[in-house]
Amino acid sequence: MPASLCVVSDFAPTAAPVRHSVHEVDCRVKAHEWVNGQYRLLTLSAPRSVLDCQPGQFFHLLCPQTDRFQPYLRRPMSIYSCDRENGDLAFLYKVAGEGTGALAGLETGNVLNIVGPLGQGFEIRPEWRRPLLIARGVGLATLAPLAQECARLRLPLTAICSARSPDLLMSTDLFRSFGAEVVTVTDTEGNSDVESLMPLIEGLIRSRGIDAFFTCGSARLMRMLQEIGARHGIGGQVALEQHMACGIGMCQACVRPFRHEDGAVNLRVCREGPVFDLQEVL
Amino acid sequence: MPASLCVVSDFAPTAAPVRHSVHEVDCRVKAHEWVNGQYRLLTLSAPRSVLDCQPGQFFHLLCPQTDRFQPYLRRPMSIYSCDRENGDLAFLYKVAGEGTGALAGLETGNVLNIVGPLGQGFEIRPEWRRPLLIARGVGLATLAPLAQECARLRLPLTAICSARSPDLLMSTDLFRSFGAEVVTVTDTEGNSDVESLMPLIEGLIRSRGIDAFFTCGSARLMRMLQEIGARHGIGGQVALEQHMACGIGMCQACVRPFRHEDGAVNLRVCREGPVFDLQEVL
Amino acid sequence: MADLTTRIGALTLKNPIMPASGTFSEELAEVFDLDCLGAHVTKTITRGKRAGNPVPRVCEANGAMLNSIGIPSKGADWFLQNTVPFYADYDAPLVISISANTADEFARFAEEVSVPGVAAIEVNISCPNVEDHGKAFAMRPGATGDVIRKMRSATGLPLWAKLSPNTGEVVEVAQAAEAAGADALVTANTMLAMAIDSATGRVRLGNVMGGLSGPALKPITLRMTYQCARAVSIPVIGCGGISTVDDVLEYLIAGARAVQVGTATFISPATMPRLIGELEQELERRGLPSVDALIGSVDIADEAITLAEYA
Amino acid sequence: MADLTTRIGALTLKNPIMPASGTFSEELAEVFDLDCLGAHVTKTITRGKRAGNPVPRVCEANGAMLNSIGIPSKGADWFLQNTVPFYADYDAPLVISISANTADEFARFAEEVSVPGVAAIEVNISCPNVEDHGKAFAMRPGATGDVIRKMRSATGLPLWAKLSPNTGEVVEVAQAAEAAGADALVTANTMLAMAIDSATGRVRLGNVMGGLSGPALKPITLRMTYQCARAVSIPVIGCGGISTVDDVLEYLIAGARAVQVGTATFISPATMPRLIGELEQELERRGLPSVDALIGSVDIADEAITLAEYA
Ligand SMILES: Cc1cc2nc3c(=O)[nH]c(=O)nc-3n(C[C@H](O)[C@H](O)[C@H](O)COP(=O)(O)OP(=O)(O)OC[C@H]3O[C@@H](n4cnc5c(N)ncnc54)[C@H](O)[C@@H]3O)c2cc1C
Ligand SMILES: Cc1cc2nc3c(=O)[nH]c(=O)nc-3n(C[C@H](O)[C@H](O)[C@H](O)COP(=O)(O)OP(=O)(O)OC[C@H]3O[C@@H](n4cnc5c(N)ncnc54)[C@H](O)[C@@H]3O)c2cc1C
Ligand SMILES: Cc1cc2nc3c(=O)[nH]c(=O)nc-3n(C[C@H](O)[C@H](O)[C@H](O)COP(=O)(O)O)c2cc1C
Ligand SMILES: Cc1cc2nc3c(=O)[nH]c(=O)nc-3n(C[C@H](O)[C@H](O)[C@H](O)COP(=O)(O)O)c2cc1C
Ligand code: FES
Ligand code: FES
Repeated sequence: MPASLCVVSDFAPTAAPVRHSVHEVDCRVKAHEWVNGQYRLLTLSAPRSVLDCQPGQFFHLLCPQTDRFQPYLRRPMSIYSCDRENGDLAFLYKVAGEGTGALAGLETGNVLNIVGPLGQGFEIRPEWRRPLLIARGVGLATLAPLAQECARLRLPLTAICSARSPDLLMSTDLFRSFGAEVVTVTDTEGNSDVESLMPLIEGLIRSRGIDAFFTCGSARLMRMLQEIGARHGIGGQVALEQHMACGIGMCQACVRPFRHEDGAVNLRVCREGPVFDLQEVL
Repeated sequence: MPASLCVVSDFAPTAAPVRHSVHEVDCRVKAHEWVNGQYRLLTLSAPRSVLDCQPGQFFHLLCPQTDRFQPYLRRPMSIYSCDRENGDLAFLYKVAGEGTGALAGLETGNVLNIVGPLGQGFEIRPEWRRPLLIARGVGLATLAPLAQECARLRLPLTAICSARSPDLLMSTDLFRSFGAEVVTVTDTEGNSDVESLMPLIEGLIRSRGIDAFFTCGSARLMRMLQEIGARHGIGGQVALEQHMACGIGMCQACVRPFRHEDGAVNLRVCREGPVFDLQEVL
Repeated sequence: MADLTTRIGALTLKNPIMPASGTFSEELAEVFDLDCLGAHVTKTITRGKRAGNPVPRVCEANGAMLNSIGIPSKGADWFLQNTVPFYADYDAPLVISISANTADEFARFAEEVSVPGVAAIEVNISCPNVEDHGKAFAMRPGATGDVIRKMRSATGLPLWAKLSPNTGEVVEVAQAAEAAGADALVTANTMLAMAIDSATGRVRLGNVMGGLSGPALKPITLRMTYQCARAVSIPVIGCGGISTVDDVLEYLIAGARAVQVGTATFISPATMPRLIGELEQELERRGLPSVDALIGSVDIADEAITLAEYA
Repeated sequence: MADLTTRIGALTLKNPIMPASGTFSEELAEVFDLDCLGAHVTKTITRGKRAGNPVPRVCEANGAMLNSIGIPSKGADWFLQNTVPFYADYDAPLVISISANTADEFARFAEEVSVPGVAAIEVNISCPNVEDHGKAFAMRPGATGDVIRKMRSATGLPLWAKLSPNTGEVVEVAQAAEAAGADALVTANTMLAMAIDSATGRVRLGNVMGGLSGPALKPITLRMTYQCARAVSIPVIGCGGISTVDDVLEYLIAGARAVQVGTATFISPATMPRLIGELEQELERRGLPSVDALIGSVDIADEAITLAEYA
């Protein structure tokens, strides 16, 4: 893991959106490096105006036009870390298609236009004293700042990091640096499936007294946690993804159905989310 | 004038198009410099296949996509010089809009895709022994290789170079290096209008025995030469421009009307031109 | 300082820049002061509640966006109790976009939303007419005239008919809307389009087909704006692919009295205030006293070079 | 090796890649061997000589091209004496595109060009019908059916009806062409569009309006191809904005039996041979035995996440 994955993070303590709280700003690329064969860490110098942000919130990135890639819509990316002191804002992303392909071409000193901070971040409820975080793939990026937040709140944290293979595990050192107990599971080792994780988590509930789940990056893991949570009466939150256009709440592109007092309701991932109550996701 | 404007030029002696004579090739940028505040000289390393070209022919350039400029169609550019020995192909162009704006961003080592050589170049008829060349603005780029051709054929050449102001005069040293007698006229000096040029040219006809005109870059100068030529029975050629799409002769975008035995006919600038008989232009 | 005001029938807008329906909502107030806009235009609402289309609802294709959002709607009551009061804090006139299944429903709904705080009604006739095999009203002059006529007798508010680029008879539709009493036209809505993921063979929109918007649409809707502005005498509001001040100028020059900005707000949320500033600068740079001086100034003078007929 | 052949009615093409009318001519033989193509399609010709439209005839707009070339034509005689013999040297079937002012003229002209060396006639019905106030034939099912029916009884050659995206009734037009005896459809021609130079206020095309082509058109013509392929049982040939092998795949998956490449040839003259090679590679990569295996394979399966109705 490159040293820069352990950047200092510094999140604002409140989450409520205020007037003119969303900004479109040009940021200079401070560093941009490969974390492994698929993921890149992009660190921007960002103005103070956008650094009042929360773990779980995201920015909407205007990926550049290149000779090879011409993305049109913005691309949503979770905050990987935010350092108000140094004016650093970082994203950890997987090079997937047109937009992230264009992003990957950015060099130190180039300019990237971003809009944010957007959406509702994680909320660690006062009654949650012993959180468990389970992240897979891209979800590791989204959950990383939560580890820091737990450290700030002096909450002991356990983090299960899942990936296809050991070389694709990321942020584990970062989690450890925030004092988290880290458990890694991978497909190649054969311990990342639901059957293996169930007893592991049940064990952690018993041994550590886990009372909250946070997850991101896998529908399968989310369903599993819903089930375990329901059985043990353990609450939690999940960060979701959906194709977006505006990112601000105007277009209704990004809806998903959620459990609601009288049936179901469509909520906007960009606005009411991306972080939702674990049990409300349908 | 930068030294590189005096590049060696080396044109093939025949002009007739043959099968598979047009190529689409990627070229590396060898040099790219400002000649003055408006014009840039772009030198490419080009493969042998496209270097069998004639003065007056042109290439169709696929200007790059950038964050600022997204040209779509290709842009036609006259050959400014062609050096088969070193594999150099150069264009002298004015930064005008979307396409040339994008072109101007190319750096040494970048790749540019070009199609060509295209169109019919200049033909110096055997009976023409004392040519006069009159170029203005961009026309200086198109006529430059003709000076070299005259040198190769050991024809004494007079070149009148016209521009808005003295700093925009280009290629005069190049013309001189090929042994041409150079006369410069500019708007700021007030000697570039038709009224001033008419007596100058009449004088050259008398003193030098001018028997052929070559021109490019100004409709006003072309009309003037048609008139003088008709009066003195002096023939000549003109290189014309027209908005193009295909550049190869397929789309009929680039037509202009020409005098024809029985009336008028539309000819394609990209195919029957860009060089036409001076007196046939309507 | 150049005069940016423009008149759309009885309404005077302080500038010709307003949002396009479905690309604007209260949330944009977090980005800039919404009162800088010429008008506020809401997402289309229906009388009853609707869920909208399946996801994915958006995708992109060659510098354009495709959407099949549909018309998710929380219904008229929610709208009147929440959205209309929100905009009451602003001076900019509120234009509400409505849709319905039949001409009579359109009329009843228009009456219902003719409440204080609403300055005009935009009639989204690109939705299926259940009385014409689901063909959109805006596809035919007859159906368009019918909707506008019935709405005209149901409300005193200005009616803006929003046309569709999918029709083959846009001029006839425009004239039918005018004849039936429309106060203005909006040209235009999105163009029906489709995209497939060639790697998986899957359609990219949950609803299979959806509307094309963004820069790729501009040459088509600009053409419609030009055609309609010449064919009617009510104001035409241009819409389609506007993201730069040059785009705004093109529409005004083509004959639009105002413009709507849609997808560009997704790409850059502060596009509209930027365009207002740039338009003012541009008028001053050109020494023009007002937006009016530009409107309809298109020059279609014959070219210097006329081509020869073949002999 | 994957089988690239495709059948368009009675004709078997060795691959599904051919040029679009007006974007191809003898001159392209200087770039590559034209015999690699599935077919040759000529620029539309008229019986008499025509000059075409005033210049400028082309401009560009946001990754698209606008053209108002018109149909300059050297007339039937010149064509039969020069163009048809040129293509006789090639094995690829020659498809000639024709246009006329009335259905009867179309029929007479079809008869005249039904000569040895011509494999099929593409009917460019996007031109104005002088008997219908200059409205293009392809705008209406009735006019389209009329043209095809009269041509059908005038020639034994396969007739390909080239549809227009400007109509609001493309499915009805497609069905009318099929019912009248068309052997195939081409979807589609260019979309009517316009561009203005905002700096000068001048229209960018000598003819004021012109046809939009290139990548920006693809989502629209792909949608038409999909709609038509489902609505008729004759082969549909996709056309509009194709420049990459992914574009070709999208059209085939949507239901096209072959595709035409237009503007892309202007951007890169060797586009068609490149696409043929890449298509073959792609079929092999996917382990597909033939082009047929792709055609119409679009997956419109419902999404995993179905949205909630508002309670
Ligand atoms: C709130 C949020 C936070 C995210 N945070 C991260 C992160 O920290 N790191 C990371 O690597 N990825 C993250 N993603 C996913 C990331 O947005 C997509 O991987 C990215 O948009 C893919 O773009 P592309 O052009 O490379 O891929 P393409 O497949 O070419 O994208 C095509 C279109 O689909 C959309 N799309 C594709 N995949 C997704 C997806 N998973 N979610 C939403 N839209 C998608 C794109 O935005 C684009 O509009 C996040 C997504 C959301 C919604
Ligand atoms: C045969 C030929 C040779 C040429 N040689 C040279 C040369 O050596 N040096 C040079 O500086 N210029 C030359 N030109 C002109 C050059 O092609 C244009 O200046 C250039 O295309 C402008 O592109 P742009 O995108 O920067 O300008 P824009 O104005 O943005 O161009 C818009 C469109 O108009 C077309 N266009 C604009 N001006 C012209 C023009 N004068 N002729 C043809 N099309 C035009 C462009 O190709 C483009 O499609 C030549 C033109 C032709 C036809
Ligand atoms: C996501 C989205 C939702 C839209 N919803 C509506 C709508 O509800 N009603 C309507 O009349 N037009 C709707 N439109 C069309 C826009 O108002 C506008 O006509 C179109 O997008 C063209 O403008 P643009 O290219 O600037 O986006 C919608 C467009 C988009 C992109
Ligand atoms: C310059 C030009 C000329 C064209 N001429 C004709 C024509 O004569 N007849 C015709 O049916 N279509 C003509 N077309 C339309 C094309 O055949 C094709 O339908 C359209 O360009 C869409 O395909 P593309 O996006 O691949 O270019 C022309 C298109 C262009 C760009
Ligand atoms: S992305 Fe537009 S509402 Fe969520
Ligand atoms: S540019 Fe196509 S024929 Fe000349």
